[in-house]
Amino acid sequence: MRSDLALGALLLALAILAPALVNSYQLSVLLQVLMMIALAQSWNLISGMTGYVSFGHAVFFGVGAYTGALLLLAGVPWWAATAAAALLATALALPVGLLTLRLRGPYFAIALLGLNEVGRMTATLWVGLTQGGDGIALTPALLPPLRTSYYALLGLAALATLGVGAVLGSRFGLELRAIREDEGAAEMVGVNTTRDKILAFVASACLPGAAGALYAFYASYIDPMSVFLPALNIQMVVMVLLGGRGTLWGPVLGATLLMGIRELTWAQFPALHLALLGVLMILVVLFLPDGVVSLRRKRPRPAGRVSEECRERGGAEP
Amino acid sequence: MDLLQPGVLFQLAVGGLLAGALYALLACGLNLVFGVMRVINLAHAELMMIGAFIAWLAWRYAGLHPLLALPLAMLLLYGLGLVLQRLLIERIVEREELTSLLVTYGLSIILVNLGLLVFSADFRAVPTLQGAFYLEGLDLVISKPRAVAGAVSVVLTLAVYAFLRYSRTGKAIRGVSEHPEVAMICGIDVARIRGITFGLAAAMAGAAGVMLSTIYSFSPDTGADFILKCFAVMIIGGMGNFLGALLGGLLLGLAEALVGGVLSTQWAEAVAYLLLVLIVRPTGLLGQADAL
Amino acid sequence: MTETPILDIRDLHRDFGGIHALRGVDLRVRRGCITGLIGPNGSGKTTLFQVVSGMDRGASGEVRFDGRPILGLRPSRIYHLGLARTFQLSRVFPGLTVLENLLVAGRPGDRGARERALGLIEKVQLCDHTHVLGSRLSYGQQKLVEFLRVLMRDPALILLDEPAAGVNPTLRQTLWELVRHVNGLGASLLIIEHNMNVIEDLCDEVYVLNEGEVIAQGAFATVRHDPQVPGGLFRPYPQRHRGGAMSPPLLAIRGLEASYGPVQALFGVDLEVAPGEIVAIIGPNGAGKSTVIKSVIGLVRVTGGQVVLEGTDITGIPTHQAPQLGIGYVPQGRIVFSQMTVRENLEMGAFLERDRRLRNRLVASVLDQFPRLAERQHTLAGRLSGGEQQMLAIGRALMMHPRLLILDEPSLGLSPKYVDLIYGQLLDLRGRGHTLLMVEQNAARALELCDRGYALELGRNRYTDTGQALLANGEVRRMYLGGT
Amino acid sequence: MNRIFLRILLAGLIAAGALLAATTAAAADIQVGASVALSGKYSRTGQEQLNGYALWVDEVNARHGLLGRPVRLVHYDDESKPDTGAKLYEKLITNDQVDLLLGPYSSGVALAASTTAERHSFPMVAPGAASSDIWERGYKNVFGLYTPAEVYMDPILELAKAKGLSRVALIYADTAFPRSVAKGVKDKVAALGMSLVFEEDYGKASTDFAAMIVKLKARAPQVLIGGSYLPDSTAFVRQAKEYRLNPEIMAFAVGPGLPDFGTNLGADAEGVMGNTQWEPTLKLPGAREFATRYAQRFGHAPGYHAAGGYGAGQVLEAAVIKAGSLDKDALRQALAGLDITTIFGRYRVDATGLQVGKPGYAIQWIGGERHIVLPEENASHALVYPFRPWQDR
Repeated sequence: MRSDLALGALLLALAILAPALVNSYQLSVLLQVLMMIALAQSWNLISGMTGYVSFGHAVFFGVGAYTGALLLLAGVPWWAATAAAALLATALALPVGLLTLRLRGPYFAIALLGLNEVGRMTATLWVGLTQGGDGIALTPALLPPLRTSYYALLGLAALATLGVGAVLGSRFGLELRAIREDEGAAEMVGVNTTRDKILAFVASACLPGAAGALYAFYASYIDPMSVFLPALNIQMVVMVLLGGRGTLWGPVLGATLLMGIRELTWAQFPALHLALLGVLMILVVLFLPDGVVSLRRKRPRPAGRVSEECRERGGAEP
Repeated sequence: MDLLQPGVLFQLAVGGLLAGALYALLACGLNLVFGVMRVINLAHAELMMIGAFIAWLAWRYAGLHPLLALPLAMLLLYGLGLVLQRLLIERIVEREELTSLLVTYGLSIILVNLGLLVFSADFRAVPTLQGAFYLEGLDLVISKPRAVAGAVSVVLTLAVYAFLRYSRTGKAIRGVSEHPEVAMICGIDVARIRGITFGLAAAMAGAAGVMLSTIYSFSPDTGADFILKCFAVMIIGGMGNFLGALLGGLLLGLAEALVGGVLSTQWAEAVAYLLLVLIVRPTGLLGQADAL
Repeated sequence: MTETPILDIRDLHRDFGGIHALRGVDLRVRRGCITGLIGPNGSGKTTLFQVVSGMDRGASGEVRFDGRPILGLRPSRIYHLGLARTFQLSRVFPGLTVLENLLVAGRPGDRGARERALGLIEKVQLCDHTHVLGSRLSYGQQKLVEFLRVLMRDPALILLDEPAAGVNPTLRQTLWELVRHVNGLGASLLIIEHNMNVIEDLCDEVYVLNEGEVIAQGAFATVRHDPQVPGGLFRPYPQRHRGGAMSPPLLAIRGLEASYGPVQALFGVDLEVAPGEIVAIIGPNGAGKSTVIKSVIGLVRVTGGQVVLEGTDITGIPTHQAPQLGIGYVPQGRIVFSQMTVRENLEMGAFLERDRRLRNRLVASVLDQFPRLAERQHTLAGRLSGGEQQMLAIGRALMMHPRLLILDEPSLGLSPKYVDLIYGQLLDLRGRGHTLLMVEQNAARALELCDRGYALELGRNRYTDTGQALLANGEVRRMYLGGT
Repeated sequence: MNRIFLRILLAGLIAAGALLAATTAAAADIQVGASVALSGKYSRTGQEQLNGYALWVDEVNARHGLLGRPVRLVHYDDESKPDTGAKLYEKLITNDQVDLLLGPYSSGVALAASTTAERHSFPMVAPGAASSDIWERGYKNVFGLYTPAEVYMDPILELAKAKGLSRVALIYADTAFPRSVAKGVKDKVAALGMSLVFEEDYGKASTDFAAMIVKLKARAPQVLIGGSYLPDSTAFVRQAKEYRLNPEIMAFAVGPGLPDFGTNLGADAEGVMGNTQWEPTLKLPGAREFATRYAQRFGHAPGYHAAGGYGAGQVLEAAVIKAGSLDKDALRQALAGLDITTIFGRYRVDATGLQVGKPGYAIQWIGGERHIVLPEENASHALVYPFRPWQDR
């Protein structure tokens, strides 16, 4: 726990200093890494911890992107637009969660896959609001500077990681993991599974909403295809799996590795790098189901200490 | 309004049913695999695209008519299906559903992007079947390629159904689908049957691809739209229910055509997605929703 | 006297699409009492637990816990009211440590929960396993942890579903002591258990469930002598080993060991079947009866020992080769291919026969033996009655003229009329020279029929003799067959 | 803390550092940066545009370079995605520190990439983008080359008006460029006093037009205008034939301008009209020679995307020469005031950088070949009118 905090503080310090050390392209690469970390942690919260695999989290990203862009155009400051985007995504997640979280296994995955498409079609067909396939172009005058976006996304990524860390160590996290292991048995030992799942789902929708808005400010142009992006769903899944689902650092590591691999491969193998992603996905699922973090040697907690604690207590009891 | 004239609606309905037959052929294979091994093959539509490109290559470089390329494509895809089953699917059949979703998703990304690498994102077509049948008395036009594709799809789907229903191997497939353990003690090699099933489904996808190549322009990433439609079809017809998928396919085609006619083509595309979300109806699919 | 019972069940019904799992059950658990729930397999005991605990919300009737109706509440709500349960097959959280498994069940925000969990862990001497994942525990340990888990919040009523099944004798002792301890602290318990010694020792009152109905209730001594109670409810036997197959065996099992994942189920079972014999394997639930026969046909992983069929070692064969070797198998629970007709089901039994005409002849000969099936040969198997389905399952296994026919609980869940019918068929089969190996819960019936019987307990041989000798043996009668 | 995890992290940081260092190598060459789609849905056309750039760079170098310095092309693949495009222009400007910028392919990517250029006040010559949305945002650094999408169909609509037609049907794909075309068509139809009898958009991926055509037939349009790309226009014509949709004029924005339109449709392409930004047959200085050299180098005839790429290079070259330096402000001024004719046609922009000098050309498939038919002074073949009904073919 303490070592996690230390590592987190180290990474955060590095990330805070980064803009002073790199040029703006490198900064924009880092910005995307941070965005991916935030998204991966969100996905981790619902799918990594409860085992309900969402193939449609991009819908919250898309909703956030459109909310952010439209509000910005309407003259709302960027930070308020971002907050509103997060709120709207969260508000949307509540009914969606109520409806879909009763479905198990592939049904849930398919329902959310469909939901993403519904989101995309809505953005396409509601021309009056979204300008349809024209997309929304934002002018630089309205946009926050790159560094500001960077720090905002750093905040999101840190918040997401902190949040996952807090949940992991909490009673709530324990309940979520119990749901993943055996939902029925969890219910039977007093876990209100419905409430927990919905809470996790709603919480996991909030950050993609904010990230979507910040993405729109960074990219300056969005259209339905580029924000309700099925490939984004794949990336969230792959990052978390690659790193290790249900862990604190897995998504961080996974997002960094994935973006690193992309940076290294897209220039060399333009069309191939997505195929390589697919290969990676299969290999990880088949041979490293617990992700890269599982490679670090699992040192069992010193058994002696625990049993001593146990025995001491035993001695104290009459 | 002129669009709601009976003649127009009839015309739309016929076109929709023909398109729906193609969905049915594709979805039946997906459903078959799901029924036998509880694996949702997210790469199913990519197998279809392989079929379409086989038809295109055969036509472009050997001048082969798509209807002649059909058996070739089915055979090649059957083989590919066997190989994929042996290499990938057999390893994940008994693992949690997430695993199979992810592995087949990975496979689909690989196939799409290799396709883009080899064939580029250019749209191709195999314009060999041309023209239409004009039924003047009914004031009805039936596109020839669509009619052929629709007919071939229905015939193949029914043929596979008959195969499952009456042949020895088909019965073995149904047996494995219902009770794998009992099938085993009847002397059925379950792994082999799974291979045949996957091969068969791949061949059906390949056939759908060949038919698709005669109707639509396509590129390696065309499959993505179809897999979602397949899910919609499975949900209408019932997961794992073969004839249900046939019916579901026809219904989806019909619904798309009518919505396309009355509203717009954009809305027609949304039909399938809206149906996908139907999965969340309160009782859940197959009434399994609240079972703990 | 007027004190409300902690659990009060009245006229409880549960149907599963035409199958009546519970038909008007009335049951009361008195405060501070340990109540036993016994009955043959399939009598509805576990269904009752499912309903009471809220896992199954499809029942009708009335269930009151501590005076308040709980039917239809969600399980977590019921748990919070103070009613906890365990599962027949352990459901510890495999990915959580032992400590976490307990903490999940604790009161949210309870700072003492950790202390309490550690105390419980210590009580059963699992200290060294505190941070071990549930999946890494032995099955017995898993059952134990599951029991500890329900103790985390001092429930007023605990439902235990065969808590000792699969637990080794030492841990078992610990477990029963814990049960007494908990009871001493004021908890009431309702326990499903097959070991009658335990029931006799622990329970203040016993309910006997059969085919979804309470057929007897009262003190154990009373219930035991109730003529309504079937003889199949027996308890462990003294160690005794005698007799073997007379002629060279068709099937010989030597030192068989087998496991389900990490859980070892058989610890060196020996068994022989001579040609033309009917051999029955009897024993309580969890004795490993079904595991023995599943090991023979490769449905369970064999980890040690040997299975020899007519001199050929067939240990660990792939299941689909069983029919080729001349083994026919009738699975538990009359499993037929419900979407196929009777005739097609039989054809599936002769799947290996490629010649259609030959196959038809085989079907015809089986239909000759089962005229009832012949009448309904074009009906979908799913529409048959339970007894007919069992007949069909037997017919299917006979299609390839097996040298050895293996049956897993052929009478399970059948009405007495059909049990008679099926047993008649089995006798006929022996008359025609078939060799039969069967597992049977209904020990009395099986011993009447069989040439020899093997009694298993805890995955080991306990008693072997001819069927008649076992039936005639006063000790066996007293201990195994209900003492009549 | 467990060391292995830290080590992985450290290794990652070092690798990232090395990567960054490797990509920031300085050069004495003049670096021209561009990112175009080499994968994804625009990969084919993107590649052609890149070929045009590459050919120009080679030829500039053969002419002793720009300002006496050799020119080097730095290019990336934007995967047909706007955000990747934005990121890559950021990379070109700040990381590679290129001296000059050429634009990406497609209006969507250009919309995103131009914002990056604008942020850095870095002038960019942008072929491959025709949607005038790009120039409606008050940017100072984006200079268009293509005839704007809004006026694409003007010559054809004027022709229809001259022939006395009035019933116009409009269909278009739901993305930035076709929507711009459609907007122009609607304005022009109104201006000419014709009537729009049908209007519907469709998804980018849509190639099934049966329902739409059934409806169209019921409205009996005389002029059919499609704001389309290649696959949809091809599919539409095939299905129009099946359903015997017979307007007097059938015209599409992008498809008919490409050779594949004829390859895919064969004889059915006959009579279909379309737009082109450029044809080798145009009477423009150097166009024919360019076509020959291009074909020699790349093994296929150039489409207008290739010519646009080459022409953009020529514009940039002229601006650098006019400015006499690589200074951004001087370049911007030069590009804003330039009025030249390249192999691609005339270049002259308004105050926003929108192309206003280049006319639109209408083409028609005649005898299995593309011919420019409008405006008449550029025509390589006389217009074939009206569109021959399908059943008479």
